[in-house]
Amino acid sequence: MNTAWILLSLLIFPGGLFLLGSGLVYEWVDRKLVARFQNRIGPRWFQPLADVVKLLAKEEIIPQEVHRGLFLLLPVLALAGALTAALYVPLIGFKPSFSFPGDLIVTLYLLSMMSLCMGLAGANTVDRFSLVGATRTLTQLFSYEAPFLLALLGPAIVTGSWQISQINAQAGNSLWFIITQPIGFVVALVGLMGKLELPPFDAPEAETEIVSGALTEYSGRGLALFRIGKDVELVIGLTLVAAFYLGGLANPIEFLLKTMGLLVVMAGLQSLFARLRIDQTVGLWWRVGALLALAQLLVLILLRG
Amino acid sequence: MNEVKLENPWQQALDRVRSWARINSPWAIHFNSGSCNGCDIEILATLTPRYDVERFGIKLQGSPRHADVLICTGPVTLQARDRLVRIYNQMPEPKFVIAVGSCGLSGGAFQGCYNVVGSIADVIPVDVYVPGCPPRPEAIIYGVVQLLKSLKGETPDPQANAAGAG
Amino acid sequence: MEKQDSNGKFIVPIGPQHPALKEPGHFEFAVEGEIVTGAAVRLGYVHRGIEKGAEARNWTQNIYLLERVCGICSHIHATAYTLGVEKLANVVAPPRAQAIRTLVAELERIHSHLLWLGVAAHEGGFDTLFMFSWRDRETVMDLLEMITGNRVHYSTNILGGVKIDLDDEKITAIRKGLDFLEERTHHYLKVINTDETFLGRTRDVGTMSRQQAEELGAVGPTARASGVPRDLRVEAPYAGYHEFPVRLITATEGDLHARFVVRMNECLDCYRVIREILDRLPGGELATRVPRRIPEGETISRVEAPRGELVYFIKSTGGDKPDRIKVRTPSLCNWGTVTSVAVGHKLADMPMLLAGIDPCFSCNDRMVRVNRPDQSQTWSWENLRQYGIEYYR
Amino acid sequence: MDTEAALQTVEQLLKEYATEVKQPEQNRLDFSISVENLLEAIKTLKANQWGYLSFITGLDHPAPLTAEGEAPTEGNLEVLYHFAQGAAVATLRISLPYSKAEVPSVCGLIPSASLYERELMEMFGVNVVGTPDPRRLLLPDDWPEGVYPLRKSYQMVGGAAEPPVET
Repeated sequence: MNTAWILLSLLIFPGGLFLLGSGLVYEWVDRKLVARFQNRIGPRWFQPLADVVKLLAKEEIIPQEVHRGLFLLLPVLALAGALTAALYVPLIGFKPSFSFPGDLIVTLYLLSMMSLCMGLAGANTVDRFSLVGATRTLTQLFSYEAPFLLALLGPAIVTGSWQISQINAQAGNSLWFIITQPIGFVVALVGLMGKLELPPFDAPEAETEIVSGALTEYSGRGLALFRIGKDVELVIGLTLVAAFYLGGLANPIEFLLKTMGLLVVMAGLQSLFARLRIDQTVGLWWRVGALLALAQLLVLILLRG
Repeated sequence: MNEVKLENPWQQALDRVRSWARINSPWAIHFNSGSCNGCDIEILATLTPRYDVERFGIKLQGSPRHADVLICTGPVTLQARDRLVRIYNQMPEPKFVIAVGSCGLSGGAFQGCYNVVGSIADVIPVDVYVPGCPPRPEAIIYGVVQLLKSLKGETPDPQANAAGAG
Repeated sequence: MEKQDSNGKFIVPIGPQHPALKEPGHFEFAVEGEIVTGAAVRLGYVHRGIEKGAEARNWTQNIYLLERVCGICSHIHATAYTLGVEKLANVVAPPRAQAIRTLVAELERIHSHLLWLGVAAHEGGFDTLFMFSWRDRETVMDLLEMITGNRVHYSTNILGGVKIDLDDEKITAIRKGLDFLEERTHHYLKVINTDETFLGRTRDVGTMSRQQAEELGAVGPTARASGVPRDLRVEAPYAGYHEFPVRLITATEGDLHARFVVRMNECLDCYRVIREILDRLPGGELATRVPRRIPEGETISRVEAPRGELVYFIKSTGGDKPDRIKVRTPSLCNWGTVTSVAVGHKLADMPMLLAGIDPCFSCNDRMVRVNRPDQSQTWSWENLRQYGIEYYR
Repeated sequence: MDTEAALQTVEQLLKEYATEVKQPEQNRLDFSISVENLLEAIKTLKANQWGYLSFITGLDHPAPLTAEGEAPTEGNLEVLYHFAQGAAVATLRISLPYSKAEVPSVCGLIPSASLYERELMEMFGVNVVGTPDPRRLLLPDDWPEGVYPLRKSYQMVGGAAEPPVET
């Protein structure tokens, strides 16, 4: 593979621009669905784009007490992590641009960059709301990155591979894993929602308690980058779950149908529940989710062995 | 937005994109500087299904750092004045202010009161006034629309806006 | 901003500008991790000076002023005031006026409770419930607008009676609205009683025993949720409540959830009372004459606002202006409950706990000094007029 | 009726402390009480579980204008403690001269009185001795000391743009 091709895939397709675009579309679908569930009309289709462009064009205020370098670097790092992760997943149902044995682990680490950066960004400022938000973000990281990982391990163990493209292919050839591993699917979906801090797991940015959590002090570009980062993660997360549990992604139509289907379910969950307190969030996972997911993993390993 | 006229067509295009985005994504922050609640409840009502301002991309934000439009209600009381100024200063440029309700316009019934500084315009520059005691949610939305209209064209002038011209 | 106070505690301020509070008020919660270890309140961000202002206006003008103590429970303020002045002047408003006052008061209670349900749900991050309850609240707002011509400040009361009347068309519309609302309220009651995440956020949060509630001076639904049988509409009926008695609704748990249940059940009772009023609406005059000068004397007028006991102390020296008007609003009594109950709870519970008492800041920080309109700046009136012309073109 | 019985009870309870008992309205009794007896009277009410503290009102009675040659009289403040039991209201009236505007705090007996007492202090300049939280409640921090807006002598200062304090 030559350098030009690498650059192209990194900057335009499937990474970079294309991913940004699809991230915005997915965000719009999500917001629109939630609005519809709430009996509202909801935003127009270009809303996320307008939001992001507007934020980019706004003044960026850097609070005096923060470490300037970190303050500027963290949003970039978060977005970069998310974009890089896109190279290893079967976006649009195409084969991942890059693939090597064990890329599943790398991808998951890259996806965690986002939460880490947000936590750090909150801890970097001296605003009280940001600090509380940072602690909550990191707490949530420990309770929801783990289950997401565990839930994705299920299909990996069954197929005997740690390579996303292989699992994807395998998933397409066998019975959908959602049927054989329903718990894993639910945990993966809930884990994804927790990861993205969507309601009801939005305690880290609970508007009514701590304003906007870790990002309270961010304005303009920094905020825009974090938002895009989140959108990109949403797409990648949905892609991963769809590829693993919904019978793999082999072509663009499948990709669209499956990820959008998942999004509808997620939007429904978002509008159905009241926000969980951070202790409830953690408790729910470690008391219920973790045990179930581990039990399922154990069964899978025993059955295979 | 007192921006310099740009000669370069590329810059002109960029500028158009920028103002398009601004017009379509006004995030608001709400501050009550001493009102009776009537206006505040009506502002909140604009978020709800019957009025649903998210249609226009208007979102109520919690942090002043994220907001473009400060929607302010009530006469400014002595205690709220500093807060109001602080919130205004915390907002990143470009920023706009909408004064909602009769009290915000002129101090209303509370003019001259010992604990009241006066209208919102006495404390921070205001772009759009929405009269009423309290204004209906429709009127508040109309006020925001007037602001957006003025962004499309010439420099917003508080007086022209107050006259509903925009 | 100072991160820590002198004692090294980590202080989280809520307000005066804070997304959880649509109104200003300032709370400081000292926290350790997520646990609240102390709480303090500072009011006055919407302190205007109504009590002083009332001394400068005549008896009739004060109705207008006192309605603007609060934009949520404006009618009940005017009712308390007019009832008090009528008592001083030794006149009694005709039965039809009393019935209409009661009707509007009950409609206002419904609007206030639904509003509160939405706000409290929003504080708990349950935005769907917020949206739905506010959508249904619009039905009450429509009814109130139809009856009184205004969505917020109804201006129903005049000294000696009311200035609006009901006809058959309006009565039919009210009945229709009530049917819809009743069905929705049953639905909400089901939601708050069965939704697991919602129960998780409300059950055993901010629990206040009956003894505590009495000691801290809680009033209204907050007290009733702790089992304090205190409702002035029952204990000391005023206006039309002799004719149309209400039920006393209490709960025993004393937690946030109980406050939800009490308020929703109260709504259900409101529907019943309103229907009864519509069934047996007395005929006759709408108002009697009240002299311009009110005889010397002092009176206490106590009514049950949506948030609890509202007390007006009115003193007249025989002039055309009151000598002293003291307003004791229900929210003020309930503050004490927040600051003492907060300790030991999670920070995340604070907004809901605050919302739980249905605080109303403008109620607390009343006092307006009113000036004559000719002192206002000319340009703003000019522009106001221009705006009005453009607006209605 | 209930209300009458309640009023009779409270009259029995407070008679010994009161210098004067009046019935301004059907459901109300006014007891004029000296400052020294205030806490005792409230203790009695509390011990017999009669009512709850509904609110505290302050009243200002400035000295009447005196004719030349007459000795000027001193104005006084009144503090009214309203206790309610159902529809019955018992009011404890305490008259205070300007020179010694002091009442003991009742917070020891009734914790919820704290907010009313804070309001009384800043609005009327009544010194509430021993109130647990003497900080300002409603007025701004930079409000001048010794200016009490609800006293009759307080005159409104300036127009809207002119707050009474320099900032």
